[in-house]
Amino acid sequence: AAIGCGQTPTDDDAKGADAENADNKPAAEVKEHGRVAVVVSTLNNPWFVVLAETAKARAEELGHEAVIFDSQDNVDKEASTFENVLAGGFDAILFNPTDADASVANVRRATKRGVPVFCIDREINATDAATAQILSDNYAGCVELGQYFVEAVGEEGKYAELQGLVGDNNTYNRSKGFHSVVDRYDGLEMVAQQSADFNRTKGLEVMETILQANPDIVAVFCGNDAMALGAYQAIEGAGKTEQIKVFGFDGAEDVVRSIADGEIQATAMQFPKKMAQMAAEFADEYLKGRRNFDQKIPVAVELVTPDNVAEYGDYGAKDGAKDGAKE
Amino acid sequence: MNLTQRIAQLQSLIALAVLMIALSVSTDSFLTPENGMNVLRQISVNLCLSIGMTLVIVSGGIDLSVGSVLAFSAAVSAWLLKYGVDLAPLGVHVEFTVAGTIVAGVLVGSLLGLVNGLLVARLGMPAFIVTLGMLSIARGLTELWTGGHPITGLGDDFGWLGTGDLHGVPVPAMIVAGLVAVFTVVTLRTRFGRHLYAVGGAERAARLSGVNVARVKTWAYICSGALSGMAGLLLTARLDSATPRLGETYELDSIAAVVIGGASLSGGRGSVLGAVLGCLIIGVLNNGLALLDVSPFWQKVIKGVVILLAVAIDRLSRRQTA
Amino acid sequence: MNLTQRIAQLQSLIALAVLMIALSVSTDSFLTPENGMNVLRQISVNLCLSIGMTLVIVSGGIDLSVGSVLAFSAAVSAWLLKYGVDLAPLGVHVEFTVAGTIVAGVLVGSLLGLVNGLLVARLGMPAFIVTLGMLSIARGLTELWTGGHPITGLGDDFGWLGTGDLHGVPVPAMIVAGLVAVFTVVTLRTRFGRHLYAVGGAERAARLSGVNVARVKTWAYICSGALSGMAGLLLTARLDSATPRLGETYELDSIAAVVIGGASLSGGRGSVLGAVLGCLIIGVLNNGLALLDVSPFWQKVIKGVVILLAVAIDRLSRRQTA
Amino acid sequence: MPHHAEPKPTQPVLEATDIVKTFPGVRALGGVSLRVERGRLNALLGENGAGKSTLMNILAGVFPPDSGEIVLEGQPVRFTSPRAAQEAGVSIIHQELNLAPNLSVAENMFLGREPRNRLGLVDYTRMNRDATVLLKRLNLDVDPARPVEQLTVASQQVVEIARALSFNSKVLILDEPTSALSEQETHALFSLIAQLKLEGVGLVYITHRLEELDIIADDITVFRDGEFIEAKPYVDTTRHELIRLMVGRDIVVESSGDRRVTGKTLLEVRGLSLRSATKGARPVLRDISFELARGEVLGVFGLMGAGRTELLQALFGAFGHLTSGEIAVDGRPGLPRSPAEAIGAGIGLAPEDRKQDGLALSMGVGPNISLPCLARVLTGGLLSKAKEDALAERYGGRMAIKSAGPRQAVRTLSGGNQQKVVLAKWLATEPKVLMLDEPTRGIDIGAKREIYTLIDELAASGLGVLMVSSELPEVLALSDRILVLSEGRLIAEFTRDEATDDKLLAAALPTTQAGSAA
Ligand SMILES: Nc1ncnc2c1ncn2[C@@H]1O[C@H](COP(=O)(O)OP(=O)(O)OP(=O)(O)O)[C@@H](O)[C@H]1O
Ligand SMILES: Nc1ncnc2c1ncn2[C@@H]1O[C@H](COP(=O)(O)OP(=O)(O)OP(=O)(O)O)[C@@H](O)[C@H]1O
Ligand SMILES: O[C@@H]1[C@H](O)[C@H](O)CO[C@H]1O
Ligand SMILES: [Mg+2]
Ligand SMILES: [Mg+2]
Repeated sequence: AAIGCGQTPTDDDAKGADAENADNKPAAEVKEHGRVAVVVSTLNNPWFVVLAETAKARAEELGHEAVIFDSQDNVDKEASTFENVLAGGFDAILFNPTDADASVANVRRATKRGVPVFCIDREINATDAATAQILSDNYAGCVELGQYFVEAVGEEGKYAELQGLVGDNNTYNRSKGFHSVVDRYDGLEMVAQQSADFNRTKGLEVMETILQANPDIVAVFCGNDAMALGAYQAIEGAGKTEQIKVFGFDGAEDVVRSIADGEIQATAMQFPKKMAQMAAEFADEYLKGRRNFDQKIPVAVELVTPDNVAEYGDYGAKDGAKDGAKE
Repeated sequence: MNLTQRIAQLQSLIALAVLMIALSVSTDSFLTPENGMNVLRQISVNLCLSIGMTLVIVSGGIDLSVGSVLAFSAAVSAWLLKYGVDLAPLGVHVEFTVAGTIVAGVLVGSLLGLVNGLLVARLGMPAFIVTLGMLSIARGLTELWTGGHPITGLGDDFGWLGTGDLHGVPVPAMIVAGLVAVFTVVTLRTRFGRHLYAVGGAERAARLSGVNVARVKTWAYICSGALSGMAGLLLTARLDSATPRLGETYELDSIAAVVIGGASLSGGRGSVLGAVLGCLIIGVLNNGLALLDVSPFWQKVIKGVVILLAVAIDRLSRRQTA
Repeated sequence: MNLTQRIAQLQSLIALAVLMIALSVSTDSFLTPENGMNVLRQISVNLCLSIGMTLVIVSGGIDLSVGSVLAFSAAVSAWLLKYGVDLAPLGVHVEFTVAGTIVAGVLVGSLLGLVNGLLVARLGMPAFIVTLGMLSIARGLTELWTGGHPITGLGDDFGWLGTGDLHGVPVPAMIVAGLVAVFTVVTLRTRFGRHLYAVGGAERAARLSGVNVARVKTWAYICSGALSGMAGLLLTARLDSATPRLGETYELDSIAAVVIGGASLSGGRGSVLGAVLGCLIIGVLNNGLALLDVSPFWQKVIKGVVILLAVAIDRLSRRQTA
Repeated sequence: MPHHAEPKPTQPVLEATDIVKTFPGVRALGGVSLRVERGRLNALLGENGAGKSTLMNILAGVFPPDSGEIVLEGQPVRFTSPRAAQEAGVSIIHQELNLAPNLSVAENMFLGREPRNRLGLVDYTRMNRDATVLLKRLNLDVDPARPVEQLTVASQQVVEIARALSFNSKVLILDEPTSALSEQETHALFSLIAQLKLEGVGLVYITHRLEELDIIADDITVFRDGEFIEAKPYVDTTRHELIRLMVGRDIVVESSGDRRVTGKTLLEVRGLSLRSATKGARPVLRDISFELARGEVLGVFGLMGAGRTELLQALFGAFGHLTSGEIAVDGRPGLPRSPAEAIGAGIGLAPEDRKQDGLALSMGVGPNISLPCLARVLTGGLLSKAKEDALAERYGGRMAIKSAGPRQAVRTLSGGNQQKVVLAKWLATEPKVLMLDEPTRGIDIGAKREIYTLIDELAASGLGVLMVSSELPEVLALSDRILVLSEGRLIAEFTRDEATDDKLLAAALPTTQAGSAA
């Protein structure tokens, strides 16, 4: 069974899309070769490059023309891109939003004009705007990660947190998910919480300084893998790899390898490729007439630890192994 | 406006025309009324900032803080609109109308501009550093104010400012067109405007002629702040949301537009109409690259090259006439 | 170095001392040898950029492209180190040693610097715009070169450049200290250095004194490019990875450091030692704010305020002595 | 009230008493006084650095005095800004040009007090009309809407004067107004001064051209080293006494007058032309040929805009490929394409605009002097401070520069001392041919004398000197031969014996009819 892809529409979720169908042409017009826009929040981060390129490749495999647009982490730029895409006559949008709230208006603008929007990875805070949202469950993933954290670190000790971009929804959800578990243990004391912008360089520098102020920490939780890699380097530089456990989020190749090598402790595997492919396939189906999509299709985030690391590769499960999403 | 300025603008105009012709030929979708309106809507925010930037640059300064000031004004005004103010001791709760919100946003921007202006004009600190400091401070304040979360759901009345249209012309474009008209008159036909050029072109001479140099400069920064506030309102209305990262790096686009439009970063030269041309060139370019399906990586390269070309042509031609 | 410059540096020195004393008092961990080495390692990259930035600013220009040039040099040299070059027609595969990689990285940076220099010095284009264009172009090229993916796994020999130490002193800090020494001599004791100050302070007089103004300016940008390349190598070695977004917005930190160190953005004034002080102030501040676990929102505000204060004190005291 | 009954000649319109002003390290004024009478011109005289401009800046509200009293029409005043002074009726023409190059002529003239229409907008029609009227009074015929940067320095100076006149002030200060003016414009200015006196305006006039005093001066005031020396009616003094008062000792002004012995040809110029940088504009210089011999002083005379400055700069390589023709220095041919090449060939040029072209104002005296010849102060490839100081000491000392040492920023020197730094800088390159563009502009009589002696010495030591000067007496006294330029052409040449004021001026006047005897 496909993960999270319950393809029978529930009453609630289908409403938005149905209402739209009523306004627009019935699902009669079939497009075998459409134009698909891949609008991604930023390409300044390999994670999103993978996401965008996979979506594009899959759409092209399915016979469509696909173009990638970079919003450069800027809602305004994203709004302009939407306008341009609509004026440019694209048929569907595979969308990685920059902001859960601010991007809603953009999505509405497109669906109002009958152009379907499939959100990938990041959520928008509206259930009646997008055609469907294929989402990493950041919160749940971090709840799981938090539980493993307590298991691996123990119920006592000082730790630090490196957060991603200030103002980013994922930053917020990951931190919240993690703390929803860890804060219940009074023995676990967070002695530093700093932002390192999802960025490896900053992760390294901020960690070096945190180590200075708090040489006795036993763990660090990082909001993504780039920061985890930077943090690990700082810890290695300080000769404290035995003392401090590093936790990341994403499932980047380097981190998976690092876990296998017994360096980084754990990460939460998102499936960017899987999400992107699914979105491209949905768009394809939409163009061929399908209209009933679930509003939210959560793609579970999986914990990668030394115990199960062998099953994972770069941003996903190893071929043949655990990739439940392939239909 | 003198001859060299006219010529500089002619160059920009030609660059713009070439760009537009090329795009009309190579895409079907460029030369449509809808796309035209898109471009106008898209440049409104940058143009609003660029008017203020023009004043500051003409006065011999620079304002790197416009993007952050935009964000802070946007955050404060969105908050006021959404939640109003509790005047606790009086037991009064004040709601903000759309008009009140606009006033508040512009005021907040002006206030930050005033701080910039006082530091530059009274203390004689370098504008680059003052506004770089403000860039950091205003961004931090925005994040503090919003707690890092966007403020959304501001209502359709307010949204109309950013998304509405009048007879097919986007409202933000009309608002900014009005500002362009006002500031064209201000720069070319008022004492303040002329003093701006005098201060930027020859500060000492202006001072010895009895121009209150510090006051003129301070007002340039106040205007820039106010227009950043206005730009913040337009952007927030367009996005129905004030996010903490709104307007990041906008200073660069705005400075580029003003310089492409013929302004000199050493002061004394530049015009509001030039800024309009500069914004159009950048806006059409962004729009065109998207319509042409150019890869995002190449877009950066091409954008850089076009900025260089636009200014290079301008300088080369000016060199022969100078 | 004349009196005003001495005083400017004295101010920065005092600012630094105050900052350091405050941090030593308020945290246990600041005043440890280990943390000192951390700060040195952390400022190496900014300092490397700031040396070049000093040359450019003294010559009367500015270089906004340092961060992007850093990234492109880093990407190219990491790639060469990792994959070597296939000279297909000759059927030869060339592997790059660490030394060869350093040369390549510095050369790539110099080349982009040369382009900046030629456009500024020969075509007379404004430095702000030229290097803003280059900022965009070099960033785009980096993304094209890497396809948006980091290049990692560069080996321990190369990594030593960024992470190693000699008798407890970080290797990158020692390399940059060497560069500081070299460029202090270059600026204060060579003809090129003297010409740089003359060109920045009085371009026409310099030209009529037989100084080849265009050449002097071009070399300033070449040096800045080369040093950006070097900074890219240090950063890549430290991270064991050349990522496409390496060095984003570093230009602002670097300019801030140079100006805090007493340079004037209108040219003719500034020094390498001043840049060292500026980098130390910024580096100690970043380090201190993190040690104190100040919230990221407040960090931005405080950083902005400190930049303003450092320069304000400098200007106020200079005003009294001038 | 029965005061002022005393039969004083006139009541002073402005009186400054015991003014003290100190700059860091310099006591510029040590308690000086100045009395300006209604309808009379007080000529303020003194050597370079005597404090003349400083006092004028104080009177005009540019900066405040440390102590002392200023009384305007019986009222004690203390101006806090130039504007306050203007509004009180004191206006000034500064020693240095103070115009915004990017603004139009009219905008500059009315800067800070632009006429406005009913809407509160600047009334350009009225402003341009008023400007035209004012400029007419000074015989300057330019479009008031033209940007000032397109005007020659001399025309800019006229604009500056016209602006000051337009204030209808009670007191008008003129700080070396004629230093950039041609004879014609100077005369126009003098007749205006006469008219202003009739209108009852009190004038303060600073000049180093003592011959002007005969025409305009009513009273004189002399400062020396920031101290008040003397004030009296001009008729009660002699030229000789004035110089003694200024310098503190007796001085002979004239050049030695000795005929120089000239050697073989040092500089040969054949068919030198200079195209304009503007496309399609007339050439700036046309087909100029002449020779300069070893030990000779060759004067170049011409009216404003004749192209004298361009001639020197073209020879110096400053215009690159816009210049054509042949030149040879000491028998070695080669038209310099850059100043560096010219310096290499043994040519030096002391330019007329010392602030823009002559000096790096923020650098010290030493670095300014060594700039064109840094090779001479290297030790093992690096600059040697000791050598640089020695060089500055040697050439600066020869010019008797008043400074606190080789590191003092040139910006803080008086105008005359700045000019001496320029000359010292070029002497330090040990040129074969030294070109001097207005070498005594703004220089006091003592320094002038020193420069004349120096020119004599340089010529005697075998240098060739090519000198441009707008001061006829200077050209006549110093030159062995005189070239006259008019509209970019070499129009006449006179030997020292042939040359007279009248002949030179007649030759310099542009021939309006085209195709005069070719
Ligand atoms: N801003 C300043 N800072 C320091 N010293 C100054 C400043 N302005 C003037 N001085 C000094 O004050 C003294 C008087 O200068 P001032 O310009 O008044 O002389 P002057 O009589 O006008 O000379 P000149 O005939 O050369 O113009 C000089 O020693 C000069 O160096
Ligand atoms: N930048 C320029 N572009 C074009 N023409 C110029 C420029 N500068 C000067 N000229 C022209 O060159 C000619 C000579 O100029 P200039 O007035 O400098 O001569 P001059 O004889 O040295 O006079 P003076 O030195 O007394 O002012 C004039 O016709 C002037 O208009
Ligand atoms: O999910 C993505 C990735 O984790 C990335 O590394 C940072 O941004 C988040 O939104
Ligand atoms: Mg003077
Ligand atoms: Mg001249």
